[in-house]
Amino acid sequence: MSKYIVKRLIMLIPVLIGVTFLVYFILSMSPGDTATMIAGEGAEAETIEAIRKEYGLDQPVIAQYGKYMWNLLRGDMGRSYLTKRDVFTTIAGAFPNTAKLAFWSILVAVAIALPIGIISATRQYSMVDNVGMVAALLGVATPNFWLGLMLIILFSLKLGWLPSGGMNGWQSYIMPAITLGTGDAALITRMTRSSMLEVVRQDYIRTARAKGVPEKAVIRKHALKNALIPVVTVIGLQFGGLLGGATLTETIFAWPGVGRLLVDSIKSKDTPMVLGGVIMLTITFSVINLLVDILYAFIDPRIKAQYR
Amino acid sequence: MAEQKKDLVLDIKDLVIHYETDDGVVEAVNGIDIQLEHGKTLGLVGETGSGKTTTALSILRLVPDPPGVIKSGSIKLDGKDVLNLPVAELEAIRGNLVSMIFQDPMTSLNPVLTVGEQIAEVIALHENISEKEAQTKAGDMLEVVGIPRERYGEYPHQFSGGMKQRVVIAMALACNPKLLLADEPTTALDVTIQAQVLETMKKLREQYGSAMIMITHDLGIIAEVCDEVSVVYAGQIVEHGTLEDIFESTMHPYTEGLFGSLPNIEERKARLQPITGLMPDPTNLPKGCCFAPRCKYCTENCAKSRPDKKWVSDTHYVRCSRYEEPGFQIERRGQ
Amino acid sequence: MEAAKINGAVQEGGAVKRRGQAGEIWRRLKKNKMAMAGLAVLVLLILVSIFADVLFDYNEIVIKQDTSIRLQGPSGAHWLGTDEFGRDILARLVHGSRVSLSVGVIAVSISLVIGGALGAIAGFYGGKTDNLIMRFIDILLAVPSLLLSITIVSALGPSIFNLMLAIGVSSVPSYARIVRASVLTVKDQEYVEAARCIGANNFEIIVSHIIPNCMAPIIVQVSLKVASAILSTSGLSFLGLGIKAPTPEWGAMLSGGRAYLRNAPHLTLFPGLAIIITILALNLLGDGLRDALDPKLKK
Amino acid sequence: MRRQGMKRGLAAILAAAMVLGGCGGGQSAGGSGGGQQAAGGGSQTEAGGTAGGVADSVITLGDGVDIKHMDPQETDDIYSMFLLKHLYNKLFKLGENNEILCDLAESYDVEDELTYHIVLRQGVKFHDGSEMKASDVKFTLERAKEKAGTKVNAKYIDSVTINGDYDLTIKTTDPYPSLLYFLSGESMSIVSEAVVTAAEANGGIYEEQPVGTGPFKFVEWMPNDHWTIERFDDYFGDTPMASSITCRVIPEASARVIALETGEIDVALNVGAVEAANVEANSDLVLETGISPAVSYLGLNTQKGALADQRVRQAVAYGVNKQEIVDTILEGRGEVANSFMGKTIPGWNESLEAYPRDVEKAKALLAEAGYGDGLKLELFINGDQNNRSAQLIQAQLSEVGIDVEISMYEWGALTEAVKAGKHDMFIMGWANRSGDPDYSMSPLFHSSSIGSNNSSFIADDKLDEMIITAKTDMDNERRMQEYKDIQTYLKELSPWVPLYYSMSTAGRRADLEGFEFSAATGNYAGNCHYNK
Repeated sequence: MSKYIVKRLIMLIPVLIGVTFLVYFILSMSPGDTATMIAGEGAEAETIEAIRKEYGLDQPVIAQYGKYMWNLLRGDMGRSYLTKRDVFTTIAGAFPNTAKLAFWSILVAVAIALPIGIISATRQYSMVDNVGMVAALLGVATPNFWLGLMLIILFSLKLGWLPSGGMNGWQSYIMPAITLGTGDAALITRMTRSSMLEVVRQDYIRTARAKGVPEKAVIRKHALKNALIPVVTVIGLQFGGLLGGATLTETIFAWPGVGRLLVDSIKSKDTPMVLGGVIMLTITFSVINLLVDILYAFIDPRIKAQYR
Repeated sequence: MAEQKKDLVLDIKDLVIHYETDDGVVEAVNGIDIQLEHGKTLGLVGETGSGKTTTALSILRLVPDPPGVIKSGSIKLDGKDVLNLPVAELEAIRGNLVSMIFQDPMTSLNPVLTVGEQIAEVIALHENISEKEAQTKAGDMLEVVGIPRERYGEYPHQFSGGMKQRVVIAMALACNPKLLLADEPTTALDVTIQAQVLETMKKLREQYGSAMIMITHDLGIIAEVCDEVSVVYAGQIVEHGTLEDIFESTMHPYTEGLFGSLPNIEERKARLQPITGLMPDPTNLPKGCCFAPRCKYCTENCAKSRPDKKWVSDTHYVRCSRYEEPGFQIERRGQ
Repeated sequence: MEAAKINGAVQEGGAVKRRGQAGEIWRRLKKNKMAMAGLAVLVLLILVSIFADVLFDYNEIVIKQDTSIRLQGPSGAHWLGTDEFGRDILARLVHGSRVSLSVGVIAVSISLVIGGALGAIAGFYGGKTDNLIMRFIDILLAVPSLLLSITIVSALGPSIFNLMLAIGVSSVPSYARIVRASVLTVKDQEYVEAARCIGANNFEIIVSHIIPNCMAPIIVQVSLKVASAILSTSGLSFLGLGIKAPTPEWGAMLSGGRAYLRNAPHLTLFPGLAIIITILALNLLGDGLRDALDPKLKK
Repeated sequence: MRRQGMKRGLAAILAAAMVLGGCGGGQSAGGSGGGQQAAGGGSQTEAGGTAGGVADSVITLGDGVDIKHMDPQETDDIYSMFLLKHLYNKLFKLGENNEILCDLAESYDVEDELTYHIVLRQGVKFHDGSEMKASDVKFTLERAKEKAGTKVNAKYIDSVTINGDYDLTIKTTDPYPSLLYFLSGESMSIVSEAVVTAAEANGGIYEEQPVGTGPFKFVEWMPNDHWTIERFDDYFGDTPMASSITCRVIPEASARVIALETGEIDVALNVGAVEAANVEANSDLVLETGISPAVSYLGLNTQKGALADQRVRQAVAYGVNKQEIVDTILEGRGEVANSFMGKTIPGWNESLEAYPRDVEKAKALLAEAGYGDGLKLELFINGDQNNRSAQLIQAQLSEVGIDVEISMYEWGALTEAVKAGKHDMFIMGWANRSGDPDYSMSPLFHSSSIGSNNSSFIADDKLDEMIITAKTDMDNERRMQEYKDIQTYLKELSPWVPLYYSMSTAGRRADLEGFEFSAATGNYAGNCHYNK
């Protein structure tokens, strides 16, 4: 198992090189002159040229990339072009905020999705099924900023129960987590439903029933665990997505997460910050994927056997 | 007569089961009667799709619903009216009073639970003992079916097909059921394993004194384990009798056909005589005798109405209109 | 000769079977009330978008500004109210359906074709090819979709098609993964072996055996992704990467109304509802199709 | 009301300043300390009885955009400047009417065209306890010559000579009338030589622990969330009323106003035109507004296609209905721009009149130029608000016979495209925060600025000459007239259609006192407090 994990982590290295390379070149090709962007609105030509020199932007892109990678190898992610702050510190400051929100959001999503998915599957084509699926879909179809602002208007402005934004105490997690969680619930619900439908048709479910296992225990003990594998994949993917930050929701709720950071950096062509963010995203995705795979092994002994 | 049998573990009367699907109504079981005494073994023989498995599932009330609907009939299991039992009591019976061995051991075990857990579960459910004791007993059961108890914590994918079926058997017998339903328990296994598994089942059944319904299309297995035999065709029992009745004094043309499709080792000259044609479409059964279209003895009369039971002895009946004609006999009898 | 004949026969048989299957699927679908409701809504939407010009004149109503009646709520004259320029929201929604539906469909088609092809190739050939493609997919997945969109739109210039391309490319990875996973489960099945035995080539196998078997997860994904495609136009138009004004488009209407959310909520409410209804209809139909396509699931 | 109070306060301070030797030069209004402390002083006497309660005012603000820098010489954005204003002092500062006031300078005199003699205030402490001396000023000015953002103006500083701890002389390379304005900018805040040198040793940066002389010292900055500062007890001026100020970043304007309404924040900065109505509608809140120093304009590419013809440019100017834009885009919260520079900037030509909307005249001009049967122009824009303006202009110009195609760009792409001259027209804004009129002219209209900010590509010899003359004219009165003349000439050339002057807005709790709102020179929150 540990060998397997090491192997997976080693596979991350070429991906990281590829990603940084690709992003570096995309950024250098994307419109907008980096020096101009750093200099800010209304800067004069002289200023821009000074900045170009200062940041080494007059060098060829490949040389810039080489220098970046050399520094990265020594553990230096560089400084933001825009704020001159250390990239690693900045990302390390924002990431926990995003991670905490992602955790509660996925929890909301799972808390909505699993029960609806299971009930829908056990009562396929019933009223409960239809209503449940429509409800789950509403979550994904509702634009996040709209839901977010509506929640703020209702719970902060009208009722005064919750703070309108910021990251301050557990109350401030509620609305953003609901906004994000309802969006992710739909896919998890559908995956749970279809996976459950697949599993309850299996022979071993019939065996369990023939053994006299009560229906609830059949679902909980025999069906759910088997049905969870594709569901866990989806949850993992969505959690990974959430860890990449949710710009709109973060904007609405004034949440200091990586989504805003990354979008601001992209918009201002803050190459070191974008690269830092992308490296963080890549590592996050890979680790989440790995965790999901490890989780499989816990759920399904057959898979565990393959990880030798 | 059969109706007067005493001390029945299972009494099915006029069972009718339909599958009502979008594509039409599948008449899976059309008036089956089964009476089985304690400790006895009944063989249900017939082709795939003849309604054997549905009948067995109905005894556990596990016919998938929807689409399966039990239209009429009654099932009394050790005196209990299965079809009208509350769900909780039904669950108390399953795996306890009656248990079932399914056809494919590859898929009938839960892949994410250890075999031990799966056996212990049924014990814990039905016997008022602690978790620990249930585990111990599950280990005992494994040994009973010839699997070392050390393998308690292993998962189904670590077992071979025959071993899995042994686990299934251990699970089925764990609570000492009065009736064991075996649905083609050896079909999915290769021949040498088949014999071993069959041997185990036979031995254990005798040891536990359970009655058994053995569902199979293999007359050899019937000959080996059964006391009585019911031949099923298109959801009806076309011939029923003791093992001797069926083997020695075969009455129904379909039964004859079944024997005809067996290779005869003693008489290698004799060619196999397969039954021609296919089972009728279960959504559209013929009005008369269902076997008529494939029957070489068929007359115009046969297609008119469904034949009734004709008792030829205390233990033996047949559904064939031709026996209304005096002197009719099938070729096999003539040999 | 002989092989070709058999092959031909098989293909013929396949075609017949497929036609039969389509009828069968339709028959099953018809039984699903929710799916039929979804289909009805979609057909209605498509009709509305086709006859948009008959319903509302583009120059005289859709882009006609009248700032004296701006930000008015629903009324007899303007059923869904007016926007910040005094334009009729209903008319803009009706005309906007054209752009939005085609953005959704085309963007998803782009990602489905590219992602599906990559995934099928990766899964089918395995080994080095698989590794190469999937690492590329990993890389693509890590590049923020916004960055991709900005680059594509800016590099190729702002146009509707480039917008669709930008949205499409960013969801290539998810299709590649789904298709690859399905291919992996299907490719060693006996019927694929059988097809190979009678001389079907790889392409035929992919088209006639593997793709149909990936349909269920793909349909689920497609019906959800059309939704996010329409929604992402709103995000992109907020960044200045959207449809050129004054062409109406749901996403742009939604993001344009954001500033007025508190004071004139109808600016976002109605485009939001239009999107929600479309997405619901699409997903209900998608669910129904998935069930209808899966013979094991039939009642 | 508030202004009157301030003036009364000013008079008092002015008297004191005179005794100290005055903040000399021609600027008679240059009382040291300026308006803010005066206003604060007034409130403080009132609050004297309940000093304990007032002294502990913890104030929370909300703004839409985070700061970027805390190093003054790196700073170019208004959000960072707002923070800097509380942390630092400059040699000079601007009064409400853009007059030069002394800040860290106690007095100054212009010895000749190139020489400025400055006497510093004594006893000014940095936040680390050390005293601010002439060496720190020299260090700051020389640092400014190195830094990319300040270099452009600081290059005119030839030398800085220290005559004593509190006495220095600045020599400029050329006659440079903008110098005092430049030295009043937040980016010329005086930093501590010792602190900066220590921080920048070994390739480090001076950003994270800013040390100034201002009324507040830095506590923390959580990017994209908030920054916090607390009262500096050794501040040389009057003690600020607020003991601690936190500014939260709340990007969404409506969420910011809601936070103000629920009382989560005391002041919402930059609430914007649409949300301003919600502030006004709430009796617990007060809306502060003032015309901002920025001008929004429709830029015309004077070197491309039809727009190279001055008549076509004028036709566009006649075709655009600026009032409709003000009413729609700004919800009426703003004014039609009559000229090419902000109306708060000295030298603004108040008598200039914008081209009136005149469809017939526009059509006639187009016909005269040979575009009677229509003209197609591309309009490059960025952002939500300019997209709206563009749609209005599109509809308005279509009545004139000009078919406008709107191309929306992401900001980086827009600046690049516009610099390259790919556009026919574009919409942008120009905010002159220096207070010196040259910053509204040279970068935008001098031919040497083509390729950077002269995106109308106007290259007119007469104009160039006028701009250079005004830029170097040391006679203030004559200089202002020269700028007015430039604006009149610009109207004729029409490289732009000036669109509007928007309102700066801020909402505050109605019972919050001491918030000093200034659209022209930036807000000051140091004296915010509640009475009980």
